[in-house]
Amino acid sequence: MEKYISLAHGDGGELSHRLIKDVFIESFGDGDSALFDAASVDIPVGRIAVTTDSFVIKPIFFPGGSIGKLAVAGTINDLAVSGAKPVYLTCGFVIEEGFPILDLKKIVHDMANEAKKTGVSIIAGDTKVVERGSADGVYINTTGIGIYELNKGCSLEFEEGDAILVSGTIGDHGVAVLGARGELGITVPINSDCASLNRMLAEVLEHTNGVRIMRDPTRGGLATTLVEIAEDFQVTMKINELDLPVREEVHGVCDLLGFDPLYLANEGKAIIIVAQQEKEKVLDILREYPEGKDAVVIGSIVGKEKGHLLLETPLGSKRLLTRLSGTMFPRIC
Amino acid sequence: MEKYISLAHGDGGELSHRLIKDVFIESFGDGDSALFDAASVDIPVGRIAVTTDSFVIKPIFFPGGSIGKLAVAGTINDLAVSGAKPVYLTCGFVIEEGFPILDLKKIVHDMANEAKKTGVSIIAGDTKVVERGSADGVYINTTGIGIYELNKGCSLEFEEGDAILVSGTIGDHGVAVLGARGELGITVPINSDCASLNRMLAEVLEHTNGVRIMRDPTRGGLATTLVEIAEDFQVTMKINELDLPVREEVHGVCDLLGFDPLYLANEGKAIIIVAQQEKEKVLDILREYPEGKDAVVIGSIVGKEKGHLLLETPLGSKRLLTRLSGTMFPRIC
Amino acid sequence: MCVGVPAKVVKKMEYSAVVDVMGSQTTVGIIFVPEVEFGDYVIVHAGQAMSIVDETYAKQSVEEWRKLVNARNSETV
Amino acid sequence: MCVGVPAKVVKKMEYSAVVDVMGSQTTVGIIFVPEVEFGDYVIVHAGQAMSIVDETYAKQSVEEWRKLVNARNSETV
Amino acid sequence: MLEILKLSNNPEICKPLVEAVIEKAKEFQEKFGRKPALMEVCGSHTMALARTGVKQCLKDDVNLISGPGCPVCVTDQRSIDAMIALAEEENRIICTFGDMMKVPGSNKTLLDSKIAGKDIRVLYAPADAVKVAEENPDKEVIFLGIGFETTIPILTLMVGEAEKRGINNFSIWMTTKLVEPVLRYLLDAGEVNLDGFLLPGHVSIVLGEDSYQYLVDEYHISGVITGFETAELLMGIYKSIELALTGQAAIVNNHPAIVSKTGNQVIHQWMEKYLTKCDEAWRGIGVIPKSGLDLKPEFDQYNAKKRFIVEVGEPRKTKCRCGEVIRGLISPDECPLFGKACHPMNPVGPCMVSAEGSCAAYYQYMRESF
Amino acid sequence: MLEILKLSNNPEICKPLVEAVIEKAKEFQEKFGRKPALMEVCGSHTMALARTGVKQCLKDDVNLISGPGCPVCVTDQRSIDAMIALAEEENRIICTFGDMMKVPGSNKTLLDSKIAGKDIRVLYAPADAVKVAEENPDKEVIFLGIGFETTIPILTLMVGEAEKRGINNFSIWMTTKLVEPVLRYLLDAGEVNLDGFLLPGHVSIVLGEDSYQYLVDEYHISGVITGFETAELLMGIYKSIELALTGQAAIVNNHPAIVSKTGNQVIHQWMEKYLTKCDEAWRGIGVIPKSGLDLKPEFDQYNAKKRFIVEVGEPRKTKCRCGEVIRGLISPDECPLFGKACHPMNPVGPCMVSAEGSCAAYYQYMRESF
Ligand code: SF4
Ligand code: SF4
Ligand SMILES: [Mg+2]
Ligand SMILES: [Mg+2]
Ligand SMILES: [Mg+2]
Ligand SMILES: [Mg+2]
Ligand SMILES: [Mg+2]
Ligand SMILES: [Mg+2]
Ligand SMILES: [Mg+2]
Ligand SMILES: [Mg+2]
Ligand SMILES: [Mg+2]
Ligand SMILES: [Mg+2]
Repeated sequence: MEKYISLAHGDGGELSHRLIKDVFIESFGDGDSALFDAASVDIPVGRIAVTTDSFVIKPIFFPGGSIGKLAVAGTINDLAVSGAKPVYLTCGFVIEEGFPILDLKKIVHDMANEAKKTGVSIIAGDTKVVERGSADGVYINTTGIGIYELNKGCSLEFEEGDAILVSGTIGDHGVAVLGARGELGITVPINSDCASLNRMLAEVLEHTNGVRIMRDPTRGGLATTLVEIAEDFQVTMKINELDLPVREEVHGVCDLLGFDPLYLANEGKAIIIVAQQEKEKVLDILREYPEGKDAVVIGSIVGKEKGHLLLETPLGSKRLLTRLSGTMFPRIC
Repeated sequence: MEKYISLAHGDGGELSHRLIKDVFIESFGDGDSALFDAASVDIPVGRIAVTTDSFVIKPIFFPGGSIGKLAVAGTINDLAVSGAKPVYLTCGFVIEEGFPILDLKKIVHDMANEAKKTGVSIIAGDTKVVERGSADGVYINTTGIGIYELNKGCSLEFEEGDAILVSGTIGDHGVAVLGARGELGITVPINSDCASLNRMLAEVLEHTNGVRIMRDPTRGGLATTLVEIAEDFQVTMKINELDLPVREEVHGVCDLLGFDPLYLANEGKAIIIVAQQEKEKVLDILREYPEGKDAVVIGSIVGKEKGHLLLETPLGSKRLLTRLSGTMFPRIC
Repeated sequence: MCVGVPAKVVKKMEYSAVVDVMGSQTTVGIIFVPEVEFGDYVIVHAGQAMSIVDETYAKQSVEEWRKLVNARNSETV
Repeated sequence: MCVGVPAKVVKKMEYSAVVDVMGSQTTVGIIFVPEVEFGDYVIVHAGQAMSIVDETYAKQSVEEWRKLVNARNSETV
Repeated sequence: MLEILKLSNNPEICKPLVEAVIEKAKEFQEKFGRKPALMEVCGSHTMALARTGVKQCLKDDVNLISGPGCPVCVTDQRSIDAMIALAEEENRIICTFGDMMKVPGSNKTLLDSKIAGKDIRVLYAPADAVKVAEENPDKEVIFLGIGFETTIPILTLMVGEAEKRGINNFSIWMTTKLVEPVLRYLLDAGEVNLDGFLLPGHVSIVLGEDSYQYLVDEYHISGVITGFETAELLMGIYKSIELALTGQAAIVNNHPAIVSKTGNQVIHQWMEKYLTKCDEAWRGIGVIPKSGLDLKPEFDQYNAKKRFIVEVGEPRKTKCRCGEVIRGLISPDECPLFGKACHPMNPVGPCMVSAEGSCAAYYQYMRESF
Repeated sequence: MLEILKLSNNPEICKPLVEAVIEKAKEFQEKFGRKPALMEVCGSHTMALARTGVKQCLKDDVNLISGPGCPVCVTDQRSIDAMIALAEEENRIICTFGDMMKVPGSNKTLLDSKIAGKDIRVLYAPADAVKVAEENPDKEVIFLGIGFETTIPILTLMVGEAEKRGINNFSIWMTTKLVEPVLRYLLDAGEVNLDGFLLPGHVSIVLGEDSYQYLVDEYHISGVITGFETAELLMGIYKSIELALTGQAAIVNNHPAIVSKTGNQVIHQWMEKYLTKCDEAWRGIGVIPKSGLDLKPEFDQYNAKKRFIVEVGEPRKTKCRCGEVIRGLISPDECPLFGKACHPMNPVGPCMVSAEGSCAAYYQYMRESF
């Protein structure tokens, strides 16, 4: 087989055919659906969850994962936080001419692995090749379909006093990827948190009551995600700076580069807002999982009109947090 | 609003938020699902069809369409040829820094338009921005979900004598796009055939019997698509050179540039293989639609073992057709 | 490389001409056929007009084919 | 621009040093603090070590805070 | 060291310190019938005071005024326009600190130019600009050299490096600023009444404690050299009020762990070798004689202002009141554009865009609710 | 004209013509006890005979042999390797016809180099190479100038254009071939028995009908100048057999609409101005004296062979039998690699990759089933 991707791998002809056979079907394992324009699959219940994301991360391999693992986990998490059980994934590749086929195989392997671990099937795919200089290695879109198996979900109704939880330390992914880019000249000793959270979140939903909403604070970080919830549902929340779980290494990098961990991307974390009286139960469940072992309460809902996010400083003063606004971050997801 | 896309439009923060609000929700019209990680939609219990494709066409605007129209029609057609009724679409954008927001709006408008015309809803989206030089304008992934409404579909069982139909002239898209690229210095007076075929194909399936398979001969063209069917289902088919519907203009361009219309992409054509006795009925239905007015029979199934595609020349001799093999076509889908 | 289709000159410039090939148009060099006129058909190779088609001869060739074909057809009948 | 975190020198080269900032490492210039030693803490600005932290003074500052705090606490009690 | 760092932000230390400051401030208020007024003259102080909540906690008791401490903010509009114009020419690579990217020029920003395809690079370590020049010998590489005394020495290192490596496509567009001339300007102008200065911890590394003696001798005003952590900030304020209460003027080094009496002598040598004083135009102030540093004539080849001619028109007038904010005459929320037409996504003036700008600090950290 | 074109592929015309040819061929077979053997010496003929099905229809009655007509296929392996090596250097743009991209060099192909990031451009109109040079003044732009008499004149135009525009970063790597010397070689070698040549329609535009007289005078063999459409091909074959039956040698112009008696005189002038005969190495044959054209010494600056030194090792030996295919000694399917190790996706020799190569034509158009 060829060593590098050429334009002919994307022209729909013989080389495309072989690439699909040797790289994708080999790993994803469903020879049949490659025969058809569309995959045909069973859906047991009447409501489904659908999400899509493109992944353009640089570098494509980083401590703790790769664009492949990320592309699967990222979409699984979007389904999981919406209360659905992820069942099917599609993937669309845009590959730059000259990309090493060995790297592509590694990526596809990571995808297959993560899919298997989490029990989802990759049922359809597509490959396009663009000229050298018209992409940066490889971009992957994944679209996920989930089903609502439980007959309870997130209530999306909030009350004053509801607890805001985060399932672990923040900023790990952002900092690990910035370090891996090399450009900043920093060696960071931590891994991306990239992980699929579906089983953990499903257990939370199944075994507790009063979950208001779940979210994965990816691009834009914890602050941006909370601001979105605050605005969308017109609740005011307060989080405590001292309670935020941030690794020392992340603190160090942020200080060196002037970043704020509140705005750094996470790829294996969930925010859960839950009724005050259920928070310990949720924490207990989260902490049973390796991905949730650092779960903590970081704040609470303090009001129901304004749609603001407040940060309480160690001195006890409060300040308003807004969305990430135009910091020029490199591509980290 | 800004005139050009910047990296900050893709960082998940304030500018991303506004772009989604002002460009996507404005056109796609579903404010609600943008609030959630995943869209939640109803689906009749049973079997669904799922397909995904990325679109990397250059130029992004071409006679007869745009990357937006193409991204919707292309995915709708994949669902339609598999016998499903397209209902939901997701879209993932990868945009190059510096891309004009006005162009993005036009593209999104085209998508919304085509979706509306064909009765599908765009329920989830994603936007990533990459540095200048890491993409060529914009790439779009669409993933489609269809439902099997009819209780009949393509049989995927073939018999000797089955007729092979094509719904109109071949090569129009490929030639129109090559012309629009400008690089070849050729002015081509025809439009891409880019169109959604779902209603037409649904009628064929509903009102006739004996449809064996339907396919849309996109990348790789008519020949590659037929070779795939021949191999996948181990049937030998013969098509007649004299019966192939090819516009004179397409002939002319092919002659000038050394291309073969059999391998040029189509984006609004279907191949239908149907029982011999039903072919007239199918033709009648196709010809009622503007997209099917040039539908013709181009050949038939002649054997059931070898999995070959034969072309009969005007002299009556036959030759074997294979997949497109490594011609360096520019990006046309 | 094109072999067959003759290109019709639809606009003549100094060193180049716009030609029509079954409806599509392109510009070709005419340095090698300076005498070419509007309406002439030319044979194009790699972007250059190499020869002007002599339609009288072309028709004669067709007549030759027809003669041979007719001879056979009458034979068969 | 960093303001607070002192960086610990973990490797000294001729004109630069590798420093550790809470576990992450980076290389900084030491042209302005040629006397810096392995184990010293430095204040870094835009990639250059500008000053060596005098730990004795640092501890004195802390003592100052504590005194003020203790004074207040005993007051309150 | 890390324990000290943690202590310096520990609420058990810091909350009592807040109380101590407030108590001192009340004492001052009782004695003088008004709140003590202190000015910080360092952008990092502005940011740290806001981010840590110190400013918020003291807002009823201490009048903390931001001075001309942000290098981007004090840069004259014509200078900003020139830097943006510089990027328009072909075959140039502009290297800059990230803060400059979104500063509004009269017509556009550097970010606009980058989006339009110009080669403009944000460097984390400015010294990398010399490397960029070495790797792109057919391009002119220009570093936008803005900054106060902390950053200026680093510019001299870059010139030294370019000299050493024999690179001749590298130059610096110098628009640097010095602390002393602008403090003198403010004191001479007498527009703002102050009881003391919080002196910049980092600039003082370079200058040293003794360099501020003119404040005491000529203006009879105190200055406390202050660090950036919560406890350090609070102590700096505490000591300033304490001094003001006594009526005595003095320079106090509240950051002795990193600031010496005479400053960093190695840095002084570098600066003397390469630099000479020059007149500089300040936003909202105008030209202050000898208020900046330029490369000495023998280094003209590294001086972008000598290598390139840039023509800019009269700057566009806006309603931005950065000039007054910088001079400490108004607080950001007194600008009628603040938070309305002007916010970080659409900054009207540099004070709203720079990470150290007063308006940005105020917008990001001082709004409890709107 | 378009009606004529349509007629030339109309089965109602062409099917009777096939019958007429077969009848003539049977007549020949009766008379001489063997099938008539004709050689086409034009790659476009090879392709057209295969694509239209003419070769297939006549396979039992006429021995149609492909000669050395594909410019890529006849190029010596060392020459191919040199062109690929040429692309390896920095700051070069290689321009070429698409056919060259996948031709297997001893170690790699131009396509491999392109995938690895070299700037290699396929041009539809070769004259664009001069434009590429103009737009990239800091790069050396080299056009790979392969071809027979139809293409060679276009190379002279490119030099003329570069001269006119004063472009001095443009050159051509000349490895051109002439028809007459190789026909003489084949006839002198006597390895293949022929009853006539199908002479190339396009080359003949340049050369003219009279230029082939040496075939009759010196070798007593006929040649019929033939077009590329189905009816034209069939008439060319028909007339060739007819001549062979009479035992007379003659040159017949079966394509008078575009081929004149003396060829295109304007083209002759261009070629005389720029070109001079040179020895050329042919694949499977070796050097044939004066079998190619090179730029005259006064145009050395446009001659890539004079501007650049390329070193290539001994070509890698393969089991490819292109040399024999080109000389008409074996048909592609007699090569043991054909369709197995060697196919268009993995061509072992140039004959499998060029659009005009015999092996490619055979593979694409002559396999009814496998
Ligand atoms: S709020 Fe904006 S306009 Fe007003 S002074 Fe600050 S930067 Fe200028
Ligand atoms: S089939 Fe392949 S290996 Fe054999 S002669 Fe042809 S090109 Fe060479
Ligand atoms: Mg399809
Ligand atoms: Mg999503
Ligand atoms: Mg996501
Ligand atoms: Mg999400
Ligand atoms: Mg596809
Ligand atoms: Mg790249
Ligand atoms: Mg598909
Ligand atoms: Mg498709
Ligand atoms: Mg998304
Ligand atoms: Mg581009």
